[in-house]
Amino acid sequence: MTLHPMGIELLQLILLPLLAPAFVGWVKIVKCRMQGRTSPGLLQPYRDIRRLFIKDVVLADNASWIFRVTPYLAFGVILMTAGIIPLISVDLPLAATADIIALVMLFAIVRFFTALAGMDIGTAFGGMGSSREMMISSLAEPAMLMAIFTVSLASSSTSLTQMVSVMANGHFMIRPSLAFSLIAFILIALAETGRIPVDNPATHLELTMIHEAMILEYSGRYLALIEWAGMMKLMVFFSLGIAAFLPWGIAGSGDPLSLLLRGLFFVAKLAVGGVVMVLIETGLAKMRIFRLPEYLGSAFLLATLGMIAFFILE
Amino acid sequence: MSTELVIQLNTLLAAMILLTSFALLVQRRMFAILHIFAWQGFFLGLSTAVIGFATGEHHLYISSLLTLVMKVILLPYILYTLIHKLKIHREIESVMNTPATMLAGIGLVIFSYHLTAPVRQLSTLMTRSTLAVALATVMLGLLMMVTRRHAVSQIIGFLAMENGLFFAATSATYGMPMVVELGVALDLLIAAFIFGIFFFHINTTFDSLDVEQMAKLKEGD
Amino acid sequence: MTEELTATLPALLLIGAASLAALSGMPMIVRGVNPRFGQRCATLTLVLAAMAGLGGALVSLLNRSRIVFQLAWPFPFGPAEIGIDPLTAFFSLPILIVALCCSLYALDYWPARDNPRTVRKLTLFFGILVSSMLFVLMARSAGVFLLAWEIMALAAYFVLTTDDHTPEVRDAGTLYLICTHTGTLALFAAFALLKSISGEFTFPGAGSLSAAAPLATAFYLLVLLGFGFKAGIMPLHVWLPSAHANAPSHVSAIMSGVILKIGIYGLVRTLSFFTGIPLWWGMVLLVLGMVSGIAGVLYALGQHDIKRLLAYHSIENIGIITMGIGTALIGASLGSPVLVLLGMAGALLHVLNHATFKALLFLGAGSVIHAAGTREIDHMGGLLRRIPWTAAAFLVGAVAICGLPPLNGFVSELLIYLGFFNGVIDHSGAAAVGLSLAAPALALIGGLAVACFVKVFGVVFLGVPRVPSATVPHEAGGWMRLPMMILAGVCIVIGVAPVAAVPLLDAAVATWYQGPGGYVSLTAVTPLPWITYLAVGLLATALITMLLYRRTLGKSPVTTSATWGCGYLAPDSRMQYTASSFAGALVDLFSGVLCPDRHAPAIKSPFPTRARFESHVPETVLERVYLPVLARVYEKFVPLRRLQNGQVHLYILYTFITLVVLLAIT
Amino acid sequence: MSPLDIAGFSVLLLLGGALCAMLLSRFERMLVPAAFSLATLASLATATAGFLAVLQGTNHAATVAMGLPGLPFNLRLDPLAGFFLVVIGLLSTFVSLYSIGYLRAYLGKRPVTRLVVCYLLFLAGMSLVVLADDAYFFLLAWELMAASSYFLVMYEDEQAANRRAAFLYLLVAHVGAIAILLAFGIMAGLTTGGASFSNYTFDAMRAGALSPGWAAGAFFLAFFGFAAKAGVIPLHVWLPEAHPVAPSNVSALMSGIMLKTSIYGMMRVAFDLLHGFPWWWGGIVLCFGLVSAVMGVLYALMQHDLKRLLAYHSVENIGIILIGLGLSMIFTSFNFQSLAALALVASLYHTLNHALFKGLLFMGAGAVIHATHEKNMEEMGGLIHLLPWTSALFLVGCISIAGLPPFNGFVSEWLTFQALLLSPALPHPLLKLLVPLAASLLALTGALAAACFVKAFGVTFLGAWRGHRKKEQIGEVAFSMRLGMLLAALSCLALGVLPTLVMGWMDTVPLKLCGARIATSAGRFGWLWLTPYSHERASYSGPVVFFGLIAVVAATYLLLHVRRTAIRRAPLWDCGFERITPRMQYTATAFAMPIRRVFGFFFSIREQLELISPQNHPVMADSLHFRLRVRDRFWNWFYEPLSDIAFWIARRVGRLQQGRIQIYLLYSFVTLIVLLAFLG
Repeated sequence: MTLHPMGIELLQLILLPLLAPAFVGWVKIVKCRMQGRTSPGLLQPYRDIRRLFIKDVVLADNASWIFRVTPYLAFGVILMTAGIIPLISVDLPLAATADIIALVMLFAIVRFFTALAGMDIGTAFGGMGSSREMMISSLAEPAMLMAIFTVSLASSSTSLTQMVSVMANGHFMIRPSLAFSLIAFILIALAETGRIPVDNPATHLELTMIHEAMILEYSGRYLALIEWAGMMKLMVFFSLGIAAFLPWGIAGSGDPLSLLLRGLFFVAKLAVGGVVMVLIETGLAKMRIFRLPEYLGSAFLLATLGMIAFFILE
Repeated sequence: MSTELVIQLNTLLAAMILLTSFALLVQRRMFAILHIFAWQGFFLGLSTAVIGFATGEHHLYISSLLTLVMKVILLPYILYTLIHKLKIHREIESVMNTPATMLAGIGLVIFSYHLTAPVRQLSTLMTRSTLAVALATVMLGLLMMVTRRHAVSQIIGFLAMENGLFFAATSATYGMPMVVELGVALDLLIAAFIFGIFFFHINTTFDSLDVEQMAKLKEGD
Repeated sequence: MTEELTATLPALLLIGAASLAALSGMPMIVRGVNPRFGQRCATLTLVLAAMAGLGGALVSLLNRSRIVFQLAWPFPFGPAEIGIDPLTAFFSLPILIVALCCSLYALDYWPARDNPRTVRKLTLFFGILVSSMLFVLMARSAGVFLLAWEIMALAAYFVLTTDDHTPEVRDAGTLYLICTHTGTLALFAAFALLKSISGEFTFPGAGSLSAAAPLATAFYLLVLLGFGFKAGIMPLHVWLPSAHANAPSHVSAIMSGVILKIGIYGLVRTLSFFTGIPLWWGMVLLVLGMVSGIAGVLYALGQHDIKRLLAYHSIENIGIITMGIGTALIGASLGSPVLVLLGMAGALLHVLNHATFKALLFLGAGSVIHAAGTREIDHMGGLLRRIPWTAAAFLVGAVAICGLPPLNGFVSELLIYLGFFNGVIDHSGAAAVGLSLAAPALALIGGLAVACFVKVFGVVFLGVPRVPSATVPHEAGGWMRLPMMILAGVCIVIGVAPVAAVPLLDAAVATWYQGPGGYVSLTAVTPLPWITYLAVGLLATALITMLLYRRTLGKSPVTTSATWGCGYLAPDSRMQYTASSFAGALVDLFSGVLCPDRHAPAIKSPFPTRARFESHVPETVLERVYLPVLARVYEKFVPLRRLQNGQVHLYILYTFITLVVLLAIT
Repeated sequence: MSPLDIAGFSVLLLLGGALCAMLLSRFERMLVPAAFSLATLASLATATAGFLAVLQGTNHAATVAMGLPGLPFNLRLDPLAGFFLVVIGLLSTFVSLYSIGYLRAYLGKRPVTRLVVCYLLFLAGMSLVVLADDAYFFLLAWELMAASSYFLVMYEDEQAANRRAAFLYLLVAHVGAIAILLAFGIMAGLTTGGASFSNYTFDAMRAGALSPGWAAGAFFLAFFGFAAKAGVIPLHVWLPEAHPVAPSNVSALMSGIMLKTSIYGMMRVAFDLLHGFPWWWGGIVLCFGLVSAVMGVLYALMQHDLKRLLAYHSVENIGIILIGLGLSMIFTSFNFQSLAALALVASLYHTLNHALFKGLLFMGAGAVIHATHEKNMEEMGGLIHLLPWTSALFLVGCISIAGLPPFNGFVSEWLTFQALLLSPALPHPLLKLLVPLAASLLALTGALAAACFVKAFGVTFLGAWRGHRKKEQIGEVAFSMRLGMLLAALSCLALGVLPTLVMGWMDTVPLKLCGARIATSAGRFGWLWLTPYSHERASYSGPVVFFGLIAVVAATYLLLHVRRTAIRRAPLWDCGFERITPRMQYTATAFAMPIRRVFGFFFSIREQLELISPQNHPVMADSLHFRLRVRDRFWNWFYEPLSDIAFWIARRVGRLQQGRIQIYLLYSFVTLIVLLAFLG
């Protein structure tokens, strides 16, 4: 018996929002262990979201509809990407909706609206956050594209499912190009998801915050949605990295047992990825904002080197 | 080990050498530069050994050993003691800003690729594709000398250029004759000592190793 | 065996002479050697070398022998070759003669006793200069040529700046150095082009390259620039007046007499490579010659520094020589051997002649300066009675340079004139037009030269002293008179018996031109023996007239008294006509070219105050053309100086950019 | 009726309308609705003609025996011309509708007849440029377009700045026109070498063959000339000056369509008249495109004047169009026809899209200015509450131009990306490496454009009102204006959601120009999926994204609102600071600051901070003045040296003019002699 592709699609759509808080919880646990603190436990993010959902909403006087639509849009868009990125199967009917470039642009929509929402209230914080977010994204996007392009060179496709199947079925090769672009991708992912060393998600210190500054005025279920979307975004970026660079074990048939195994394998990869991220975050300090061009420049450099290495060496 | 794998391994090492070249270009801290330089030497030595293994040219093992001793241990050590003695291990500013330097570096790599494209088509050696990397390493070393203000980092740029030349020799012809390599190694060692003496002199003359100070030597208008 | 010997022996003699000349000054650099002894040694060595070299050159010319030696040692830019052929031998004649004379002259003119500081340098570099000139003539490959050329240029610089305490001398030396190196730069480019035309750095044989290639045109223009600077062809002559004026006189003599000719030699030699020469090459030289000749003599007219004046006459004579070469080139392009022969023989003979009479004049000028203590001719006067020998020798030189029979200047100018007439009669078109314009130009030059030397001789030697001089003028010493006599003798011999020079000229021209039309001898186309008859007749007539005069009228008493002062009561020696006033009319006529610098206060009241009149003809080309242009260039290139800003990494950057550009374009 | 007839009819309608408008200048109040209704109608006809022409894919030609004797006007409507007619017609329909309301503000304040007449002539001129089939007629139409737009820019001519901007525009336009004239001269004069007048038709140029050197000369002259009109950097300087001073409906037309006529010209010359070229032509076009795209958006980020900002974005988008065009030329030169077709379609699609969203944005900017009487966005804010329709429609334009799905800007940028990423197929090793780097620059452009429109929309419409006028005086704009914008916004959405259908329609254009079609590969999976090259390579589905988003957002909303929680409105939290005022909001200048710092090299920036402290104590400052001047570096880099040289030459030449008759006679004499020497 095999599961219908639409079923897997639905499975992924459900899996992502459900797993995302747990993933964030896992990262927090590892981080606390690393820094010698006691951890709040795997389920703490779930409890946070639930608490926020229950709370009432307080809106600023001049908040417009943009401010109110943004959380839904952010949540919805990121949920959609869960249907596009192959997490446990390449046989997704909706995967053709967007290739990897379109996927990046979908994230850009979220960013666009979040930035607008930051400016909607009319506080200095919101504007500052939006301004910095847009600067970071404008520098990160070229690097992201170069990293993606190197991967798509290897499989001569920008379609994610195609990339996964080519990479997972090809024979083993040492590819410096992919190594370079993987490092570049990690650097960019840290920037895009607002982690150390670009942004510190755990602080509300006015001079360092970027993402938090934009969503400072949110409360209640809006904040819950935004937070949840943020968690999902982190996980989606990890899944994207896994699909693009370490796709082994994603492709396969649709029978439930194998699906379950692949799901577990995926979770294991995620867990390892979380540890890697914690290692990076613990090892580095938050950067000054105007050091970021250098940081993202390095990411661009690595991605370009990856592409050059592909042409020169492979 | 199959030939396929050897080629891939060599490719990987070439990529690492390229990466270290870029790291040298953008790194600001003196000791970090030294470490990166040592790593570059390490990859170079390893690559030489791998080629020696694959081609059966056994003198390459000696070259490899020589490289490892010279460039991973001896030269970094000499420079390290120098830096310590002269107390110059603070951050150093480069002339160009980092992103611009990186872009220039990328441009140079592409340029080297363009230059070596005809060679790649003609050559039948298995190392032919790394020639572009070798040339790029030379260029990046030169670029490092251009963009740095500090005499020590300029010297490291110079040594990185030499690494590139060595790599070019192994990838273009499977290494130079042994005598030449020994001679070059000796030259490098002597060069390092001479540089040391120069540093002392520059340091005592200008009270700094910043080569911008040397603009004072210019003939006045 | 004997044939080989006849070819080798003169060549070895010449090479020996050159080496000996180089060694002549060597004793001077030994610290312990007494400079007087050293100077005598050097002179003796140089005389010996000159004798040997003259013998070798003459034999080589008469035998028309050619020989090339390839030096065994490795040399950059291909094999090092030196060789002797008639052209080399012919050009070495003036060198050896003038060097011999100047070396002797120096014994009294620049005695070691009076000049302990400079004599060592002067003597040493004098020998090296002579030697390097000979090697330039013998070089048969670009490397050797440029090496010898550069040694020559530098040695000339050192002898030129002998009196290096004077700022003027240093300035003149710097100007000379700049000009000569600009020329050398052009030569480097030219020889690089030659390599790409012929494929090697050794000199190709006469007529072995085609002049049709575009590269050949570039080569021609570069050579013209390079050798033109050396020879002092008109717009490139700016270094010449000040250099010649400020050097010691015997150095001026050798510079003006010989070094300029090396430039001519270079031009002649490099032009000999080509066949199928286009007409405009010759026309360019002809026009340049005309310009140099006329402008040179005009500038000379305006001068009142005797050595500057002579220096401008060198430009004039170079112009005449250039016109001769131009005529020869026109002949080559029209395929007319007669035209080639007349033009080239005239030019070559004028080379020899100018060397002798100009050296004579400079040596004479040296004696005059020695005697009068100044170079300003407006301060001289009446020297004829004080220094008769010098005056006589100077007169011979003056007559010769004016191109008057029966002295040698006449012969060579006659050949060139014949060339013009021949060309005009036998050919038509642009060549005929050019040549028919050249003849009156040459006549104009001759006429102006006569005016100029009447001025010089008249003002310097005739009349009475204009300024009371500090020292009583005295006749030059024996070592100074002897070389002047020798040179005057040579002038007279060539003037009276030009036939003697015919085989030499035939040989040299035959080496140069190997184009179509075969070979014609000079005797066949010129009435040279007639010159001898004429000269002998003239001398005889003069002699007879003088004897008759002595016999009949010489006994009658002659009274001497003061000049009649038109009733003016207090005539003064300062009321004589000066050099400036003599030339005034002509200078005014040509003021458009000369741009004289005149300070003439108007006389207003009936009882005028003291007024001072000054007229001076500056080096107009230098001051009106070169210096403004250079100033503009300097102004425009100020930003470029920023490139040199002392920053080490920028210097590395320059290297880097060069490397990248080179990689990109190759 | 053939499409050409329809197009001709619409042009005649416009010209006739212009004539009547001149006669009816007495009745302005009637003139405006009548004339613009006529323009709407004519534009619709134009669009229809173009639509049909592209659909049919055949050429319609006609010769009109007008003009000079022996030089009849040649007209031709082929798919390329048809496509541009659609671009022209579609946007001018919307803008004409919009103008009915927009011009009402001018009525009674200043005479509008001139504006109306020039507007109609301008529309006619643009259509004729596209329809012309000979060099003579083309240049005539080109001049009609340039002159009428000059008068439109000059409309409010009482201000010196406006006159200066208009003059600059005229100058650049004519320098460009001269270059185009020379290019046509080369093509006409050297194709067959003869002196016959019939060489001036495009047909003769198509048939002839030029030597490579002359072809390159002709192309680059034409490229330079068209680039001057299109505002390609460094010839863009007139654009940010002229667009803000023109009435907004005119700016919409100029930026939306007029710039596109030069894109049309480039395509016509490169692909049609001069077939066959080396790859470096395309390379140079690509480079110009990249520079224009990146620099255009960077300069746009520094603007506070809403219309200036939009003008710089035109530079950026022209750059993106040129990237596609250049790439298409590169592919063509290496004989990759289907890839060339893809790149060309990307370029054309962006042309259409840019016309629509830029028109929409200019109309929106016009509405804002109309409502607030402000141009500087630092003096706006919070308009989303006051102008709900305008702000929503403007937002659509912003999303489109920022290249975000599911709107149309995304589709064409995505196609351009796909074309760029197909470059590894090229045989040239250097191009393989460099073209992907160009893709990264395009990504940079896209991200910066998003940042710029966050700024534009955020500062103008969000937050609180900063201006001096009373909030209550500001109200929503007239219905016809909203209608024009709404139609444009709907077109943006439609083009973004249904790209497959559009590409199927316009397939004849690449078929004619590049010899390949892409609709078969692009639409292989039906209208739902866009697979430009092959479905394994890349795919995108506009409908799924659009409807999926709506569905997911709606579902989330509904799910969360099963249990309604109360929403409490509260004043903005002021961090304990007592009086929070609208002036404390983040400004546009502040928003752009990080990017200004990062890319500071490209601007000439002068920052001044003035502290006014009565007690002479820096801490107790009374007020602070911050002045910032950001200038386009091209003035220093390019134009000032150029004008210096021009003046230098002019001074030298001026010496020739001595005022003495002998000297003039001498000139004539010398000329005569030179002529005789050369001709004799």
